[in-house]
Amino acid sequence: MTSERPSVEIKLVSDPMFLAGARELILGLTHRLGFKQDASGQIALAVDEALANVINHGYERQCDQPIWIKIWTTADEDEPGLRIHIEDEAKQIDPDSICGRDLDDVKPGGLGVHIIRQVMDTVVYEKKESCGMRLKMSKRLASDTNADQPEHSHG
Amino acid sequence: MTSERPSVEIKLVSDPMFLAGARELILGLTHRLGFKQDASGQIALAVDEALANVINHGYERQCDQPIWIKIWTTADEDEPGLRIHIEDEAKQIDPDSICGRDLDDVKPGGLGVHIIRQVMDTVVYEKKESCGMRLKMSKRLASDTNADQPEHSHG
Amino acid sequence: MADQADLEITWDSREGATILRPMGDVDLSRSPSLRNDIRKVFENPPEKVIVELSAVSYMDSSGVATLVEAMQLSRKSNAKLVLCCMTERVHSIFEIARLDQVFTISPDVDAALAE
Amino acid sequence: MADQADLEITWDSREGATILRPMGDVDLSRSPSLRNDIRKVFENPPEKVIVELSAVSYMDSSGVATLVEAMQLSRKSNAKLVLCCMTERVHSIFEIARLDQVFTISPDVDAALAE
Ligand SMILES: Nc1ncnc2c1ncn2[C@@H]1O[C@H](COP(=O)(O)OP(=O)(O)O)[C@@H](O)[C@H]1O
Ligand SMILES: Nc1ncnc2c1ncn2[C@@H]1O[C@H](COP(=O)(O)OP(=O)(O)O)[C@@H](O)[C@H]1O
Repeated sequence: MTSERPSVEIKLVSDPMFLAGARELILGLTHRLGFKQDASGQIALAVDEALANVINHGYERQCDQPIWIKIWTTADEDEPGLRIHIEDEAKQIDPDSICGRDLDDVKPGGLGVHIIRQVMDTVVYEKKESCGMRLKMSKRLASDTNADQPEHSHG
Repeated sequence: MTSERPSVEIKLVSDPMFLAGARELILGLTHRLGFKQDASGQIALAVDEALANVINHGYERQCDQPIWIKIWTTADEDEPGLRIHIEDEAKQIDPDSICGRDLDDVKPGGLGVHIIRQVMDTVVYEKKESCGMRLKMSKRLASDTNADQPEHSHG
Repeated sequence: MADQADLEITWDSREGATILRPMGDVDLSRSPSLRNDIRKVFENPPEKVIVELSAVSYMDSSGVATLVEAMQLSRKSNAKLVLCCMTERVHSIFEIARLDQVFTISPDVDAALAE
Repeated sequence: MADQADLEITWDSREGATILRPMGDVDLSRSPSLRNDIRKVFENPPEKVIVELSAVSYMDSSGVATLVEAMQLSRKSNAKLVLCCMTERVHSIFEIARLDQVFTISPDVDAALAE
């Protein structure tokens, strides 16, 4: 189904000032799809964290590089929900090297990847065919805010 | 300046269910740019009306056709604000034929174009080079909610 | 279907008036639900129809068109139509459309009942 | 510049404590403002620093990182750091990051002063 065209496709420049707009779009969309307010907020947070990582790590804070958000709503399928891809044209890295810090070792940073994995049902990082990285995430409507569930393993 | 790449570019399918997400994105972005809440709400309304018109008239309610929203933030120029283009691949019509009903002749419909012209600083409809229509709108940060100003003439 | 296409609308009856209370954004995707309910009300028109809008945070021109249609239906059936409890944001679209003087708009349900 | 890059942050002083009150979303674009102000506070560290978060409706991990840095600064200078008035949404990110037990979090400013 992710081979079909996305319902919504956003291309934005890698400037932190556009994070707010992206979050609000996700909130509006998830709300409309029937996600509860909590879950909507968490999905928006995951997208924000993913975009922030592309800006910080992928593009090393360059503010004029492209980022794509592709959204598939899977409303009429067995498992209604959302699929979201975040794509960049930054340098390619080993997907297994993308992980957060040990949560017990309290220090600034290292939380974004944890948040993404905690909030979404599935999370897979991969190298794109040509250049750049792709983060594939999904969240089913049925899966409540799964903050208490164990994290998902790498893709 | 609209020849530069847009800061944010959204491609969505012509399904009314995505209007909410588009509105929220505009709200988040305009708020972040420093527009007051009133003005943000009005710009989101104008975009909603423009998208609804593409869905209703351009695509005659087909829900799977492409619509593009292109947004340029003109933050560091003399006149900080926003430029927004809404583009479709629907049939081309004479831009001058796009106008609302006589406001004194109260009946359902015919308000969208009035709203767009009232809310935005500049509003121009045009045929795209290849196929489809383009609506070009702009709003300066300095122009307060100009609900009391006369409407702008056609482009 | 995950798509929450329908607007939630509660119905109430008070002093001979039917009170409709839509909840959520009334945009192109949701105004058909409101239109449906309004048509249903006018199948057996009461003396007065009140549309209570406190839970409508956003309305676009498709919602306004639906309410203009309600006004036409109310005239046909000699019923009174009153809108009430509008948020500021919703009121502003009535102003832009110069319909704020055309509709009877009350601050609250009690005032709407007294109209 | 139209871009409102800076977070609005008010400073207050009460019973020997410095109270910082950021207003708005604390995300990657705005957390540098908060970091700046926090560093400024610890240039002359008071006994207690309270970060009053009632006007912060959204925070991402860059905001949390800034507050973790504040905690480290407070330990270095033997000051007490208390967060208070968190909205539920902001609290949930502290839970996800398992930091809700690491920070001292009070329901309101009075409780924060009493900590
Ligand atoms: N989009 C990305 N591109 C490259 N590296 C990434 C990306 N996202 C995450 N990483 C790597 O994963 C690490 C952990 O990320 P995260 O948990 O968000 O914490 P932080 O961003 O604070 O370092 C980063 O330090 C970085 O090395
Ligand atoms: N994007 C568009 N494509 C084609 N025609 C349009 C478009 N937008 C507006 N129009 C024309 O302008 C008229 C007025 O539009 P509007 O004021 O929004 O009222 P309504 O949509 O209720 O008819 C429409 O009836 C239509 O003929």
